[in-house]
Amino acid sequence: MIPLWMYLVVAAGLFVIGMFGVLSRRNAIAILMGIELMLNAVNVNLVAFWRYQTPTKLSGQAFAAFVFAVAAAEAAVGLALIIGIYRRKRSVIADDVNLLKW
Amino acid sequence: MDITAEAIVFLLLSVLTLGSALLVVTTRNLFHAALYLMLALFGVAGFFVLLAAPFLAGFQVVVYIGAIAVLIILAVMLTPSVTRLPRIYNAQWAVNLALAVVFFLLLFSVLTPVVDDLGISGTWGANFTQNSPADVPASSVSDLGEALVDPQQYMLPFELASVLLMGALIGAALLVSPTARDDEDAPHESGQGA
Amino acid sequence: MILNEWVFVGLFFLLGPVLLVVPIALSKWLAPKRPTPIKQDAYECGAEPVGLAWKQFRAEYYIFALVFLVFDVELVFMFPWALAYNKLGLFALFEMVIFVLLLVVALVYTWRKGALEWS
Amino acid sequence: MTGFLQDIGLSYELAVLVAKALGVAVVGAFGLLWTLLGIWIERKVAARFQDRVGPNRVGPFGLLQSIADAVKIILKEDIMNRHVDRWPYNLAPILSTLSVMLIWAVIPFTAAWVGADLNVGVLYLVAVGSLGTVAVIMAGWSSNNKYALISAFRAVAQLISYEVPMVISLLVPVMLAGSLSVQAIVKSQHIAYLFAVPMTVLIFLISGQAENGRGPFDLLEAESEIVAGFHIEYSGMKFGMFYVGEFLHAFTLSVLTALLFLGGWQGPLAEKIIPLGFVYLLLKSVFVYFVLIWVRMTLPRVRIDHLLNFNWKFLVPLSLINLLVVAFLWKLMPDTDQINSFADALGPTLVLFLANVVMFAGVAWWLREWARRDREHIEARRAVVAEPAEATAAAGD
Repeated sequence: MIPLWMYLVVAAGLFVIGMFGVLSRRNAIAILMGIELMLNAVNVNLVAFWRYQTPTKLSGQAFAAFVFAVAAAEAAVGLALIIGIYRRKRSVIADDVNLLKW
Repeated sequence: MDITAEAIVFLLLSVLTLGSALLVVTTRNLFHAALYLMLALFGVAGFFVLLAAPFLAGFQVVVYIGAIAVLIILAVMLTPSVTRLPRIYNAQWAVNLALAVVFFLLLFSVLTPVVDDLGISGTWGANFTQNSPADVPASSVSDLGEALVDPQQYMLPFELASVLLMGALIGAALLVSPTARDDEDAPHESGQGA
Repeated sequence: MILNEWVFVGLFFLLGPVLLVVPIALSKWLAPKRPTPIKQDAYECGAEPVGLAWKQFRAEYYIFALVFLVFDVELVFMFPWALAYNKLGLFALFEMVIFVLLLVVALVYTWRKGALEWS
Repeated sequence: MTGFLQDIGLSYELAVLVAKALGVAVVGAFGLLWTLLGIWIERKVAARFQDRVGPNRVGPFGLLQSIADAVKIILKEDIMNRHVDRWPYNLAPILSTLSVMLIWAVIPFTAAWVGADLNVGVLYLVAVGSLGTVAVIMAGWSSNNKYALISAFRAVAQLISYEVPMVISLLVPVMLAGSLSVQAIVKSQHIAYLFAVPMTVLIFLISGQAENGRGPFDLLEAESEIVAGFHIEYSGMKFGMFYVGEFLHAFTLSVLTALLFLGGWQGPLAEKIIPLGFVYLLLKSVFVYFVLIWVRMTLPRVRIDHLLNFNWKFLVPLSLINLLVVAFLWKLMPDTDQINSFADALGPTLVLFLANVVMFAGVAWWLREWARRDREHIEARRAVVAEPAEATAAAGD
């Protein structure tokens, strides 16, 4: 069988890749994609821990299910914001949206 | 770990997921990046199957690939002038890369038994040494259904999820609906931007 | 082994594309290939295409995708409910009524806001 | 099968694997070959609807026409637009057909023949089906053609919109059977669910037809407006793949309807003589297929705003109400969790059937009222427009 830590390492890899994407990409949509990767890494972790440590309690799976709901809400609002910004500024570069910056 | 069929599948899925995740953050063409994102998400669904959570695998494909990724592709199509940016990374990308690598190594050393095996430190690793999972009850799929709507367990989060999604839909619809556009604020020159 | 049923599905994912690639490969091997510049233009009913197609489109389509996303997640949450429904009390029904009502409120709001109109 | 493979010297695991791979090949090839027959059936039936004879040259009754077409299409030149986005462009036709073919992995053909009896079968159907949307978007975008792109956007609007009522109506058999496994749903139908929940079947068929992009809902292709839509830039076998995928999808929809609502392989003696179940399933599916062709041949194409209005303002609310009404009645009736025979199923089926009749009547009444108000509204507006016109005409004299 596959030891638990292998799943955790894969999840860590996914998280770190997503994190790099979020921190480094200029395009806001690409940043959102990175966030999705990070959320997925978290889900892999949740399910792996559920499977290896408490398979009789369903908390891991249930939390993963709620992560889906949160991810959907986040994607809906995030992308709507990006489209709204694009309409006004004709740009989806995150650095261009600096109205509140000083 | 001996080479079992499961191990091979796990390895393939890891390569698929991490490889396409890397392509997501490195591909210039955002449409391709979105397709790679789908592939990565699909790999994660494979992990869920491997972890005996088929329900979540179904959730994953329906919600992430069928809906979120489609929404992302649509957003890419609606903002096409930026599919081929001259620079895809911001100024701090090298620092971020270093940060990411360091963070990954840190996590790796904590999560795996490697450090402990080397005898460097006895307390550093987190000791996730469960090698074989316990059996999952056969009814786990319908148990999840009961748990989600059971007032003793996850009923409140279940309803809150509905409230959250309602809020998200209302907010997002307000942001993109045609009536939300006030034209006097819009920039007069059209072709500015990247 | 709990994964046993999934082996078949996994094999389907691997072998299914092979079945489909075979005719395409066969066609690649058998069919003639005589490309000319005009043949390789985008087809626009005979008119010469102006520019590429990758232009900006209207956001109307986006709202439907948005409503769909939210509905999709909620539907996925209804699957466990429907599955366990026989084992649950009447309470589960009220719970789902509230769940659906919240959803309908959002739908009606979007509707009243005019976002569901195709202009 | 497995025993034979072990005899010729394979280990148990490998034998299982090979047997399953053969199963995949059989099921997949059956799906594809059935398409050839399905196309013939569809063309014959369509011809009859249009007072024609249909294919009748190649083979007896034109039965081999589809094979001739297949050979022809393989020999056609594959013309590719210079500006296409190669990878997605080539993958899209495969993904499009694959998304339908994968559904066949969980279909129980008889009491004993089932590829994979997943305990999340129905969710799997939904998940795999949603890959089809992705294929359409990939094709539309990567073709780099304006018609294709318009079609891709329409596809997003149409396919994903109609997925909502379809999934809601899928929830009803899941709820009645208390299981997500397709085989379990078939087995729980001591009386076909069609009689208990006709409204759900209707919603499922309408939204399924729209998901398939045929019938009155063929806006994705709309040859008279956007000249075949998302697959405009495809030719040769790649176009053929989309074509096969569409036909397979239509038939798969019929099979799913037969399984989830018409009792699948169930019929007299089907439990005893296993292959008989397969015949029953095929007969039921072909019947549903005929109905779908009938609808397709009868109704004109709808406009996109009507299509979306119909979905979001009528079908989705209706399917939600339908789901809650069925759930409510199901909970009110005693012992619905232990239905093990025809006699047990009779009472609940009758109650649900009556409820459905009431619902149908209500919907019919509401639609009448709506149509009346709409007509009055239009007439009132026409009167307002007509009067000033007459006035100016009088002034001009």
